[in-house]
Amino acid sequence: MFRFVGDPIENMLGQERTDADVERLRDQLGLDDPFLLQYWNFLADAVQGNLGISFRQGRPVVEVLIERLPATLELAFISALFAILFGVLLGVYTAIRSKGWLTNLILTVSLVGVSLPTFLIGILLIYLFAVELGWLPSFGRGDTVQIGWWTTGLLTISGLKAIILPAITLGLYQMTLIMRLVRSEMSEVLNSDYIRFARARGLSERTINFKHALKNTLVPVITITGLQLGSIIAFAIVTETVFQWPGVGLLFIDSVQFVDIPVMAAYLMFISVMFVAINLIVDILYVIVDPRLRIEGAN
Amino acid sequence: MKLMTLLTSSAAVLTLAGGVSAETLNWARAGDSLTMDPHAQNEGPTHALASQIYEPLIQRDMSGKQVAALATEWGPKADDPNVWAFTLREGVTFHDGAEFDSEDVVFSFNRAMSTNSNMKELLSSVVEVRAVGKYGFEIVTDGPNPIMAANLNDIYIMDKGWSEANNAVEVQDMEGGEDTFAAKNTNGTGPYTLVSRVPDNKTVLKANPGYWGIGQFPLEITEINYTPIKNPATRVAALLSGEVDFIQDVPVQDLGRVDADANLKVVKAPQNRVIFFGLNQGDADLTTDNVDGKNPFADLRVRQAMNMAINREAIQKVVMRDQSIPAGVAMPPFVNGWTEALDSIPAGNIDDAKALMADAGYGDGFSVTLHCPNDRYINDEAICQAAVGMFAQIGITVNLDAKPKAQHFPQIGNLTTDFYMLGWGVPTYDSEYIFNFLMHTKGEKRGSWNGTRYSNPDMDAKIVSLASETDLAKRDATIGEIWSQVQEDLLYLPIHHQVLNWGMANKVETPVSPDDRARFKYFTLN
Amino acid sequence: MDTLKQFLASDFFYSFRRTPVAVVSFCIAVILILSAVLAPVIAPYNPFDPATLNLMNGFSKPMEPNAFTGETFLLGTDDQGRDVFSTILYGMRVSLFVGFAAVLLALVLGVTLGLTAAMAGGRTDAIIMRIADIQLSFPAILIAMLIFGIAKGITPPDMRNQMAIWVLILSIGLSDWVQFARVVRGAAMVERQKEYVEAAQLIGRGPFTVAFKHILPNVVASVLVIATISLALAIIAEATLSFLGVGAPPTQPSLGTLIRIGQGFLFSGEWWILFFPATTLLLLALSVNLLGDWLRNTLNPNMD
Amino acid sequence: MAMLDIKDLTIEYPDRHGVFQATKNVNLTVNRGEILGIVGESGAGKSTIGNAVMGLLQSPGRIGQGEVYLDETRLDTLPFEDMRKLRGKKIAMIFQDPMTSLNPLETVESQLVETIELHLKLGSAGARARAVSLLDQVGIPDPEQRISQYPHEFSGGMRQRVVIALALAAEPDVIIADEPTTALDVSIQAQILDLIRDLCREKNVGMILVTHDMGVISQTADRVAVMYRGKLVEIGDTKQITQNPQHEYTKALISAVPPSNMRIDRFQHVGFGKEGGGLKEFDLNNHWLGQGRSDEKGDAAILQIKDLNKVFKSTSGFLGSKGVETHAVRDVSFEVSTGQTFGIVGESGSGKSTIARLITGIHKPTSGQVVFEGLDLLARPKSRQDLLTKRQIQMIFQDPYSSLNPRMRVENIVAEPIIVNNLAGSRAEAISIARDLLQLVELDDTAGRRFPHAFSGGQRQRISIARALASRPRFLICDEPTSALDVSIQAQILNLLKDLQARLNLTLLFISHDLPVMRQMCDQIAVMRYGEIVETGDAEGIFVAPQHSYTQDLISLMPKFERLG
Repeated sequence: MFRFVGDPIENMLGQERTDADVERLRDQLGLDDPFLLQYWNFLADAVQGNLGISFRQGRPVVEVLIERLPATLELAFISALFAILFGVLLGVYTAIRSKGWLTNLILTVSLVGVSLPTFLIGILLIYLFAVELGWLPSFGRGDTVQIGWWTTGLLTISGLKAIILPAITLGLYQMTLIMRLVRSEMSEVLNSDYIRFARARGLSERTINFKHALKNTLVPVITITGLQLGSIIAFAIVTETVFQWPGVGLLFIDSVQFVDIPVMAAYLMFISVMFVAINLIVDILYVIVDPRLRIEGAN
Repeated sequence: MKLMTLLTSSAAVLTLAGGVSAETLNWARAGDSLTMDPHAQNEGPTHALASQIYEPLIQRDMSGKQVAALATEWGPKADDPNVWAFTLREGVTFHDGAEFDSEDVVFSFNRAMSTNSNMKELLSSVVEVRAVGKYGFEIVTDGPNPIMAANLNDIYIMDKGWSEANNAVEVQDMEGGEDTFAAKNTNGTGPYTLVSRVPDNKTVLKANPGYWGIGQFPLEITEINYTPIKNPATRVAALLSGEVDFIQDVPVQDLGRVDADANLKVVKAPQNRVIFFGLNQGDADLTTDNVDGKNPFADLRVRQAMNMAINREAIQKVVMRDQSIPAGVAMPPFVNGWTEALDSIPAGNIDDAKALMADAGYGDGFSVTLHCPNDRYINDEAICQAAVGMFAQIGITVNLDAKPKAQHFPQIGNLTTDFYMLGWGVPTYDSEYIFNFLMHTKGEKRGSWNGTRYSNPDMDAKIVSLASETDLAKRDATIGEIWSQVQEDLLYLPIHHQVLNWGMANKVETPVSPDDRARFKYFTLN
Repeated sequence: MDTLKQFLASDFFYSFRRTPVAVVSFCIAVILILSAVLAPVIAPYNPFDPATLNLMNGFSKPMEPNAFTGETFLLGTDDQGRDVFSTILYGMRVSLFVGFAAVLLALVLGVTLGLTAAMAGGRTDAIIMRIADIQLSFPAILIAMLIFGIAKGITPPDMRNQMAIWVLILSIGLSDWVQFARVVRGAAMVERQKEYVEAAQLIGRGPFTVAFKHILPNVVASVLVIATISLALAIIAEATLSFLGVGAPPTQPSLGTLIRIGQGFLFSGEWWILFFPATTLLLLALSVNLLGDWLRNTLNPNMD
Repeated sequence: MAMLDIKDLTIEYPDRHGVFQATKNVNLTVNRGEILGIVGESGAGKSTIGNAVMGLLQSPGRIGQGEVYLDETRLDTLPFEDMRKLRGKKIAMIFQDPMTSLNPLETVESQLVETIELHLKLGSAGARARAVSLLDQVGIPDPEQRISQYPHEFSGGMRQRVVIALALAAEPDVIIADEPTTALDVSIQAQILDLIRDLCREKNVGMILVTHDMGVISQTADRVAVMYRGKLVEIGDTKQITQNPQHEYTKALISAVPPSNMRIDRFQHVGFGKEGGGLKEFDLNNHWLGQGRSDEKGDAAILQIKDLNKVFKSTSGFLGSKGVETHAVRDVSFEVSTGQTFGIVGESGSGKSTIARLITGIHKPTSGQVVFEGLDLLARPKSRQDLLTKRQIQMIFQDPYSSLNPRMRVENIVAEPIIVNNLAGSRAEAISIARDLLQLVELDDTAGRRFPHAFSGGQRQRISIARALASRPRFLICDEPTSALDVSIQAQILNLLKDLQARLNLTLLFISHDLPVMRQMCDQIAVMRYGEIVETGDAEGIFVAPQHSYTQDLISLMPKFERLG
């Protein structure tokens, strides 16, 4: 399906290419092979851990991906953290104080965040915090520190400053989603018999809300949130483009424009792997949180 | 990988918001270099970075003039027009301390002409290269090549010993998927050395203390941090917030804002690039039009009418915000062969155009699809969009199909577009380059970018003759003849010459080079 | 008439009347949708007709005469000399059309698959829901980009402008059906346990009739809520795709395309090119979202 | 003064139509060691009293008037935090459904220790020791081990014991038990009631026992308060109330309770509420219901069940690959004679409802035979006549709130079978037949135009019956048709079913867990346990001389509300 995105030849040969060059390169890359054969070759190589060489950078795709992964994973992690932290906090607050003016304000304002496209929010944040106020950087990761093959921006001041705006941009939508989910699940749990029974036992509101209600709320929240984490990584495409965040999303967009087929294919494989991993983690978390599943598993 | 380790563990590389030390320049542009191997890719940003580290025999200065680099003298041999002779600079060392001599030049030219090289098209007429003593060098061509020097500006010289020691004799085979030592490491003679590099992210250069040009060039910038920033708004924001000091591609609408900023300024100059529309005038019928069995573009009157309909002034004033020079010929003004008369904007107004259309039998108009890139030229999509409105006024309904360059340009080569936008820069500053690619009948060796299906054997013969014509006056005359034929037949509808705008902090002083190449050794700071 | 009276007396309408947010959102949404539908009547210009455009009108400020032509525009003009007010009205038409059509597609697909999963159960159910899970964690915009890429490749070039809109609808619709399927399946599973379904089977109704005549009307509330929220999402998704370069063509811009174009003028002082379309999109999405919110609270269907 | 004193209590629920009073000026007292039963039908306001005393009225409910004292402390005006400290310590509560009363994610230990530590200063070791001893007191075997388990590892009855232990955790003075045994099987119910009664005596705790079940009250309470529509209509000693009721409502209520010790023909005095009576008079020979009856094949068996088995496979796991097998029905055989009522009795999970669904074809049997009027129901129907024969089996469902499609008008619900089976000439005719059927079951003229939500549970059950009649049934399966209904409504519906059977010569398959009801309705009874029939026989014979030990247990444990004459 990559053939529809464009022709890589054009980018690989310069302005001074002749038609003979085009034919030679096309042949060399195997682009004239039947589509299925191309796909088969890709799969055969991928199984051996060989994802090919980037047309654009002339480096092994695996190396390029590994170089870019930390940036995206850190960004996704921080925005997921942001989304979950604030989503759960605000969700719990709005569920407990279901009628207050502040609750209505939070609910309405959070909707503003999902009523504008992500890229616009990112650009507006840059305009406000980088250009007008000059508080935070407008692009990039800041300084990074190397730990093994992993580069992290979370250990330097400039790295931390740099992640704030992209993380908010990326996490805003998920935060709203989680908040609403927590709110509705928690309202339901708060009406359940065991919460009423806990009240009847004289437990404090604090214990009821945070020990009994929240934990039960989290069971369904974990599934949806977990599955949504996949979309954090995907939406990183937009955020990384806006903030010039050197992650795999930006790599993907560059690759689409350059028609760097090996990188695009590898990115899609990466997303699939993420899917499997996320599903696995969600299942594990589920078992940790919900004892009913633990028993079934043991049997 | 080793280099990355070096980079990331090294100290703060990019300081935020203002506070840049006097010698460091933070540089951003839209794209990154693709590889550090100087012969693997013939592409703007790749050469832009390479040219800070590697040097050619002859280079251009900031005004576009050819000046001595690693060669101090050059020219065709008086006794044999097929041979160009060069005198090499003495006392030059590579970054690793190795001495530069003719062996390195021969090695580098052979490397640039090898199969994997992307530069070999520029040297297609070369038969042999040879060293003449330690500091002499000769190029033998298959015929007299009067403009050989113009092809050498991006042929960079590598150290033979270093390449052999590091298994980098072969050019990185990007297409075959190869990763070589030279793709990540450098050893040039240039004014800057590579400190660290993470592709698409950050590249750090430091001034070369052993540079031969110390004293000849300002060399005031001692450190360069280069970051590609893809999104235009982010790029401008980074400049406005002081995070970068120098960006090469300022969106035209933001020039005012940058210029108005107390800490920033905009420097501009005409670019060596012309933008035009190509028309399929050779086929019997068009695939994207609504006229059966006929090709409206084949009618000269239709082409003339369309040429008149393009309101170049409006495009210049509104779409380009004065950052363009309306063009009458598909040739940048720097190019040998350009005259003011050729470049004059076609006379006539909408009514004349309508009359021509009626004359040609298309009084009721027709419809056709215009293919346009949306990420290649300055405001490319907006220009096409404006043109759609202008053609509509003479009854031509144009469907606009704007796409990324990777999807757009193959259509021209594959002849699957009837009507397209193209821009052309002329690194050789000579008309022959334009004729070879755009005017010659499409064939194996020439005419690869000619999507007009125009074929004129007489003109083809003239174009081929240019390559071996040593009498420059005669050659110029032939060029003139070809151009008047091109204008008469209206192969292309020229739109404008692009104007380059560099945005920079006030402390940076530099003119703008017409090839959009920042040569930092010429930069001064105040 | 009777039905209207019943409706006006219902708890549903009472709750609506007593919720100012719902009333205001409803009014804004209706005004915006109406003005989009009536754009050809209301708009002073037709920005989709290139022959009427005068490029020299470009970048006119709102309510100020243009420097070259002297013409004045209510909300100014954009870089192509198009009246921003008219462009917004026409752009909203495109956005709403894409939104409604995509939601309709997602709805039909999601409801059918969700009902099938719930009714068939067993392996069919497991397969459908596993696909839904994969789809859910496989990012929507990525799916949309892939579909867009493929569709662009297989449509003939001269059809592409017209196709772009349909491809948008297809790609957004196809990436959005999961919500419907999950909610409908969940609700239908609950309904299926109810005895009226058994009663219907007992009197001789086939599974198809039971699913669509008996169960479907009972899960309509959930579907309605999801549809409202999906509409807002689809409009935003269209804008995002437009930013990534796979949106509506610039000659027939949607609200999203207008914002994509307008964001280029954020720093340059031509704020109106971004501000008015963005505000319109915000108002539209926000009012639809708030309505959806209120619906969710009022109809209170069980949703995950 | 009594320990708990409720004075003049009025509880209000404001809504858009005004203020609804859930209780009106109720006065009650409870003494130490005393069990006060509050009995009444749904909507009587009995549960809100308990919630009001606990200070746990659900929004927007509020105490409009009145005072509540516990040992001189006025509770209703106590600040929220002070009241919270009393909850669990002084007043405890037991809820109806043990399956939902415990937090599923916390161990029993955690929930017990948390409550004990909150109210008693015992330290964590002390709290745990007390928790274990509490579990021991409520009769949970092996408490040391079981304390660390999660609620889902306990059966329903055991969970209710845990709930009781939780209520007792801080030695409260008063326990409010809100329908503590309603969700439990008969055999478990008796055990829990015994436990509650013993603990009250032993610990000298006062208790309010809220229930709708006269049998429970008569066996457990010392005194009984009878409520009707928010008002306290009568209060007195249990014996006096059950044997010699004074108020008209109490009399009607008592007479509607199916006696466990005898079979009566019809329930009397069932007209205190507004709902209708039995079947309207009609002439079967001229009526639509009488058409097309090819009947009277004598008293041969209309339905024969042979060696019926049903195994459920649960489809869990990825793509439904692996599953667990449950043998819901095992080698079941019985015959039902025309015009008779055949009863199946059993506790939850015994497979009795599954049999109904195997007969109606909702589930496919794993093996066995179902023959109705000589037609093998498991074979593919060969003709339209076969299909029509099959449709002559109809069903009345347990839950009147889910058995009617809420999105359909009542007349359409009733007309649907007529239309589907082509039993009328036109749609209009079908609708008019439907209206007639609705009148037949004593619903008013406008009923057909309305939606189900406009009707009470009893009325809905009448609509269900009308719908069943619309297929011109010969065989009616009643699956717990009255278990969701108040006792007076139950009496009406049972009367209606008896009338129907007599008038239309219907054969009934009556499924219930309620033995006294079975005694009133059935000619033959089969007792089921774990999917098997343990005993079948003549109804009176089963009650008087049960043969199987399980049947004997059931009979001895059923709540006894005996009528003297």
